[in-house]
Amino acid sequence: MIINHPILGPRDAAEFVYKGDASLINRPDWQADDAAERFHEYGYLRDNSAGLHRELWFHEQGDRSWLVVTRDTTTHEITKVELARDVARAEGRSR
Amino acid sequence: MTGKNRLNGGMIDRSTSFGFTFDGVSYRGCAGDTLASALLANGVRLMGRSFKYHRPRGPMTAGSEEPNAIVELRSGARKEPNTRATTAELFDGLVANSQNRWPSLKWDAMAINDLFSPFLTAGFYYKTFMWPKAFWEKLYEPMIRRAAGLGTLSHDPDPDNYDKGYLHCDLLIIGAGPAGLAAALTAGEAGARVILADEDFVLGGRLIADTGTLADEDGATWAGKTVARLQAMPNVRVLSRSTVIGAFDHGIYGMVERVSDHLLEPAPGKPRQILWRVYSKRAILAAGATERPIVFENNDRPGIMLASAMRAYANRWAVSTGSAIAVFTNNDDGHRTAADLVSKGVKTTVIDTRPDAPETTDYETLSGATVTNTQGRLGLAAIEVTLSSGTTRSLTVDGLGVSGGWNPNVHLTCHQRGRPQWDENLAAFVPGGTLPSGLSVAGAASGAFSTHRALQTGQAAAVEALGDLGLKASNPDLPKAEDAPIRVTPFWHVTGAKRAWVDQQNDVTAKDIKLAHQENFRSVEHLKRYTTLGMATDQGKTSNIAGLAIMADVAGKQIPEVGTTIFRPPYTPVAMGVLAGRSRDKTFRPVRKTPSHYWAEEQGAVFVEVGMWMRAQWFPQPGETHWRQSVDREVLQTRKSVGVCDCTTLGKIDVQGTDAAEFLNKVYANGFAKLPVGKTRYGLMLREDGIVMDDGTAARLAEDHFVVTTTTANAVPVYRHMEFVRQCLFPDLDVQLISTTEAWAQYAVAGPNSRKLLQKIVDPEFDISNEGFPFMACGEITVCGGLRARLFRISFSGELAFEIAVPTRYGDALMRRLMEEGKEFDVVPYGLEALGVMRIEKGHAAGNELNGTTTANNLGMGRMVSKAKDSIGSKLSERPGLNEADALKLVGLKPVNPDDKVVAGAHLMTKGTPVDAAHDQGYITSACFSPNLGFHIGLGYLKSGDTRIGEIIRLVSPLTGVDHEVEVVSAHFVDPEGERLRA
Amino acid sequence: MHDLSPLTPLGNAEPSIESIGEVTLEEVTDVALASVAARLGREDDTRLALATLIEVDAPAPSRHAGSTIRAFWTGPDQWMVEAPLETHEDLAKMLSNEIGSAASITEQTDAWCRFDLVGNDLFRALELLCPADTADWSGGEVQRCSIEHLGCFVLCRDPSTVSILGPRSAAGSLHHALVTACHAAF
Amino acid sequence: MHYSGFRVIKEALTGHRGWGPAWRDATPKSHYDYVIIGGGGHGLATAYYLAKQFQQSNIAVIEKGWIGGGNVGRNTTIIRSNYLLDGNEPFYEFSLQLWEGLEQELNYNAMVSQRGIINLIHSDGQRDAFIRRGNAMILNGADAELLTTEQIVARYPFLNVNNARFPIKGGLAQHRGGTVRHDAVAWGYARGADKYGVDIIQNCEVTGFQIKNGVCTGVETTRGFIGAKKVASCVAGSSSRVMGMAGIRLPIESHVLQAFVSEGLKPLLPGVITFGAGHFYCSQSDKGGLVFGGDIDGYNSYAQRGNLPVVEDVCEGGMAIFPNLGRARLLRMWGGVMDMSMDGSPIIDRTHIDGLYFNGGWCYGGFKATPASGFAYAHLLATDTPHKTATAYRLDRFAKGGMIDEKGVGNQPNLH
Repeated sequence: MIINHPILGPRDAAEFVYKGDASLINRPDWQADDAAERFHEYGYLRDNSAGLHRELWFHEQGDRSWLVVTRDTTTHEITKVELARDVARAEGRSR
Repeated sequence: MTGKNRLNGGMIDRSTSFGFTFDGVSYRGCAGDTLASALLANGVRLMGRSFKYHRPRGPMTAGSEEPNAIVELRSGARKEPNTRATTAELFDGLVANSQNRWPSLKWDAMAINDLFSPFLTAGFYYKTFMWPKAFWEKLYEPMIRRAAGLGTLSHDPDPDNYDKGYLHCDLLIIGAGPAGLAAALTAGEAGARVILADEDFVLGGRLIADTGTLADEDGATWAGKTVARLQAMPNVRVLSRSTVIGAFDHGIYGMVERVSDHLLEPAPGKPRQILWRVYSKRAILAAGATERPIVFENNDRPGIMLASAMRAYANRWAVSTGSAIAVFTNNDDGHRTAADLVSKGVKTTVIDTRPDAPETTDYETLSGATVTNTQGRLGLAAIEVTLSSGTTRSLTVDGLGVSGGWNPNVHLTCHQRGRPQWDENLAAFVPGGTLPSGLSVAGAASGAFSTHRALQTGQAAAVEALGDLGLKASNPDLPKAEDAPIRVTPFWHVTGAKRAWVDQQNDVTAKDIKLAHQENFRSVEHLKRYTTLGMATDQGKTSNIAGLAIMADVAGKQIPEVGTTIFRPPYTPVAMGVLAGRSRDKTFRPVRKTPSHYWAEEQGAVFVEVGMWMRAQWFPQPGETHWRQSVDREVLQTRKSVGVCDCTTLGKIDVQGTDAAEFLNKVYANGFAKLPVGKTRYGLMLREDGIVMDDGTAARLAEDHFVVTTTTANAVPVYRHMEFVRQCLFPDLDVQLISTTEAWAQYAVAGPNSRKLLQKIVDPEFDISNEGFPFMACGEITVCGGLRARLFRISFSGELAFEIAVPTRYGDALMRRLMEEGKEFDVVPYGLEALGVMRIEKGHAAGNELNGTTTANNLGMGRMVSKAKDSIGSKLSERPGLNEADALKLVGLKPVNPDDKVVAGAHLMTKGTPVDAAHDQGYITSACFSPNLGFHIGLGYLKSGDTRIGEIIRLVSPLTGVDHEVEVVSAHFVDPEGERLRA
Repeated sequence: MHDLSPLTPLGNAEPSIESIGEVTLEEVTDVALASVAARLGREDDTRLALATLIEVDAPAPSRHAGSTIRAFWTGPDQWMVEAPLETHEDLAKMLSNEIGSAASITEQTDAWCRFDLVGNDLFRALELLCPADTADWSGGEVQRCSIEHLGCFVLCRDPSTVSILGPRSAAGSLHHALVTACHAAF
Repeated sequence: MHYSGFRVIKEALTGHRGWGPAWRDATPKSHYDYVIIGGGGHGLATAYYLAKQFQQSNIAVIEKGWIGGGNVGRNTTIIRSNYLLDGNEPFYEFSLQLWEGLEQELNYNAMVSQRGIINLIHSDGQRDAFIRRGNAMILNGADAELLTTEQIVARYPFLNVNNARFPIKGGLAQHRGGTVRHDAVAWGYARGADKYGVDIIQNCEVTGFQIKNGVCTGVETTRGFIGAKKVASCVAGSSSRVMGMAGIRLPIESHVLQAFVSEGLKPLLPGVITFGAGHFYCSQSDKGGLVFGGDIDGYNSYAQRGNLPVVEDVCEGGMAIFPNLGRARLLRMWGGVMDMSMDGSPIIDRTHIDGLYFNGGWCYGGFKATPASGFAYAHLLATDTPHKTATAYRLDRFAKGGMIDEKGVGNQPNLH
């Protein structure tokens, strides 16, 4: 596969290390009343969609950026690639 | 000179004659021959035996779709079983042998199977060989295995090298026939970066196998000139002997270039083959088409082959495939073969299934006729023809060409699970469904069969691709070529035929397919799996469609309703060596050497692989005959005086930034915010699921600067994890990370005299006394008169100890200096084993304890997991299952009888209980002989271990025959109070 | 001055150099390295400071630039700085003084081994080593990629000079890979 | 129809006209007691044991395509019970025992071949771990033997012991492990279930569940609604898709695992061998092909196909231990979709919806589990209590912290 790195352009997916669903960015609040339940869902339950899937890849053999890749799990077609750090900020993980 | 069946003309180089042997008999052939063409030229047509019935077989094709003529090429360590004689390029000294026969190809005892064929029908083995039960493994299966298989693989290592490489292009063109050449010409002249690849060693596809002209020259000449033109273009890379084996995601194609297979052996330093990973923006499949046979009684005898193959042997290789030949066809193309053969002076008769077959005076044509049987034991001698009138007539022929029409080579279009579509007009499957992104199809592969249409569609595909690439096409003029219409009347099999071969290599007959249908194996996938149709080394290139046709027939369906099995990579079988490339033997993975490696080699150290690293395991001294002697000495001497160990392999990560401390608070379960500058602290790192990920130390060199250490094995995953936390979870912490593992040579200097030794090399202005540099202190210093260094007062051994780090290039010199200066203390270097012994004596957890399922609680470090802050893993570590009352706890164990061993991997049992899983109490993680205590000791996890100190329990290892009593003790065997550390 | 003598990554006193066909393969040990990573919110300051040091703009992604002191891009707001070892043995400290608190500086000199390939059509060896598309590299390009399972930087100095930086501890394996690729290609 | 030596000879001599269909193609009835979703090995085995062992009737197996078309039709055919953890070992040992009697049980030759499996050891730490595992196997009633390198070389003379990057320091063997003709397992169970009246319905895809106030009463399919007292999902690879229709999120990701077969060769490998320092395992089929595989591709996928990097990685592993494989040719590669669970272990459990049951999360270990999975699932369906060997395979184990993590890599499916 080819991942079109937002900074570096097309790179062989073999340079990357896969982690999983991009929802792993949304780590729950440790002080929430239902923190235990939310951490269980965060850590263990997945949509595992057959179709568009937002997922985390680490450019280990490249610039060490974590990326959020939007990929169709039935065709492997990649429609969007973002820097995970930007996504994390956009999703309100800034302090 | 090179065989009795040689004709005039052809594309062989008669001036270069090659000697070769087949089954020990010597023959001669020409440069440009394949093994098959050379053997046919020499009158040899029996080249193999079939898989199941061991029927005599000769070549059926002239290409990579060959099911029958497969041989063991070369000999010794270079032997290549199952090699297609039809594609094996002839070279001087070639050695080939037939396979899957005994004692000889002509007299094959296993041919007895043919007589028992009524018993050996499709799936027969599922119904029998069950009685008595024990006989399967003992008798039946070994028998079957010996009979099965094809060629024999050598036991010797493959002596050749293989390379891998990466190619980039705008346009990859697969196949260099008329369509591929037209496409390459168009794209090349437009300035696109083009790769043109063809599996053959001569480019041109059917142009070099057929007669017929382009403009005013014959096809082969035009092909040759065009290839030369392309080779002259700097932006075009022409690769012959290069098979595109697979279409993978996003325009990546796998391609195998056979660099040296046409040589006796590869030139020095050169690979046998190269696996190219081709990155293409666009690709054109111009792989042509494969002629298909017609299924009739005894259609598998040597001498019966595809009509187009006969044509190729005659035109390209100047080989006559018989003295009297018949052509059995259902379409006009069969007549081209007849015409070519007749023009070469071969007596030819055409049997055309069509009542309205074209008539000519050049040869006799039997219209509306079919071949209903054949004779000849080791080769075709005669055929039986049923005429339109219904009467039968016998023809004495030694060659029979069969033409059932053509199948486009759609294989690569299916590699991403796209399914081809049925084309009524061609009576064939053409590319359809969703093609691999960026791939288009041209020429015969797309169903454009005439040379004219091949050229046109090739150019059109190139123009379209150039458009996508934003390049302007120049549309070079293409020569005028034949544009014969497709005239084919589907005719798949002669009805009533029983022992009529569909898949010739796997011996699947028409009867087998009917039986599969009868037993409800009707889905095309069931048919394939039950009969093994299309599962042979040719992947059914010549058999799948006929199989579908017969299934459709018995099911009363149309072929498309029955469906099609999709083709999978590779297009043709690929040597496993080339898929591994250089990654084999000692170079399977890189070797990482520590800074003291060369010095340790001089000391005669014994090394051990730890991940990629080579680490000194122990340093044998003269007179030491057993490794234990060396290890015991190293341990005792270190604890008595001082020892030095290279611990460079531990991961080191530089953590800087104004939020560095807060960041470490997140990734470590214990707190780091309040760690003073100049101090080091042990850190316990959890995965988010609450299980221990790694442990190490973090040294605070400045307010905004830490150096973190990881275990050797986890250096990479921990760094990756930290980047995840930094970029994805806390994107606005001001913290920067970089690995410095390789930058510093780091040595542990341990033992009561370690300070004295270091004081001799640390520059005087630095006070490393106990007061000036207490336990867990760290700092940047200089050594040996001004070399920058880092000093940490940490201890894995439990002794007064330091770790000192200098720039890696000075590591070797520093080790030599430490040994020199340490002489007065009888300093010893110690290796991984002694390190292990000392950490077990001290009760420090390591890899064996941190096995990915242990919690802080198991380690007795539950209290370290701070509840006062948010850190990775703290929440999920609170789950009840990880905090049960009888949870495993790390304890020490020592044998009740001092002579007994403690065995890592042994399980622990309460005394008096049965020895079974239900009563399992835990297991030993690490064990060693403690030279200080004089007996074996171990660390292990024991249920409620912390409350069972002093209990005598059973240590059992049925696997290694151990069962004796051990006492549960504190894991800290040596200096439990830790006084030595602080001395 | 201290009295310890260094070893090259390949374990010798002097860097190795050899000719394979038309190309030479040279172990380079006279360059100091330090990484510069901008602190959060100090990216521009870091770029400016870097620019003054290398006397041109801080290199963009996949590029390297400079004169006596050079820099190449390694990641977002992150660079590796190269300088002559003889004059910049303590490059990291010097950079800290120059750039101050705007960036995190880490010594990297001995983290890497470096081999320079010199000759024509170097892409023919490189295409057997890494996925970087080097055929039309003209100078100034840099790409981090994997060579025989090792994370390396490939820098094009000029059309006939390419530097390959790899993990120092695996210098032997990297060297072996480069030599075999050159033999296969040339 | 019963298969016997006599029958085989009779049919051979009479043109095989007497062989009937191995199983009936049934058309769906409006209601069943049990509807099993998924005509793979596990689903068919479940139906078989439900009917035979637990004397249930009115059972249907519905399959969206053709039976045996999932992972039972695309795996590397290995059976073994060399597990470490108590949650797993008794179950897989039970499965191995069922394999041992399968042909006689089914009167169908699935070619269960116990020619042994060896896991190579390359380091001292690995040996310690394998000794612990071997002991766990024995304590659970399975067989295990620690082999020396010499003993392994005696069986595999071409093993790379002299020139290896990672030296071979022995191996852990399970002699009762081996291989099975994978397709035949599906066909054998189908034929067996059919004999007990189970309806096997091909080309029937589930499009939804009928769930009324917390109770599942049937499934919507491409062939109409089918009512059922109990609906049992058994569709590993597609578990999330199917259970998603019931609004259930699972601790599962779908990943692609590639498998490979070489051209046919005369006997080379006597048993199954697994490389411990890379990703490669291999055996040789009765037909002569080397059947091998390695790691999953590592990214979520439903595409049933993989990519080159893993192909190369697997072949590197093969060449590392068997340098003579260089000139053997890879014939075919394919991909299967795995239910990769969060701890690498399966799930056989009820769901919070009454009448809806779940079997999945088999990762790449589903084939060897086929008989026990079917048996245990049938037990659960018939008695509403877990089979004694499957008590740990519960859905709530992740919330409770009862993970069964053989590899010790935690909640990241692609690492298992």
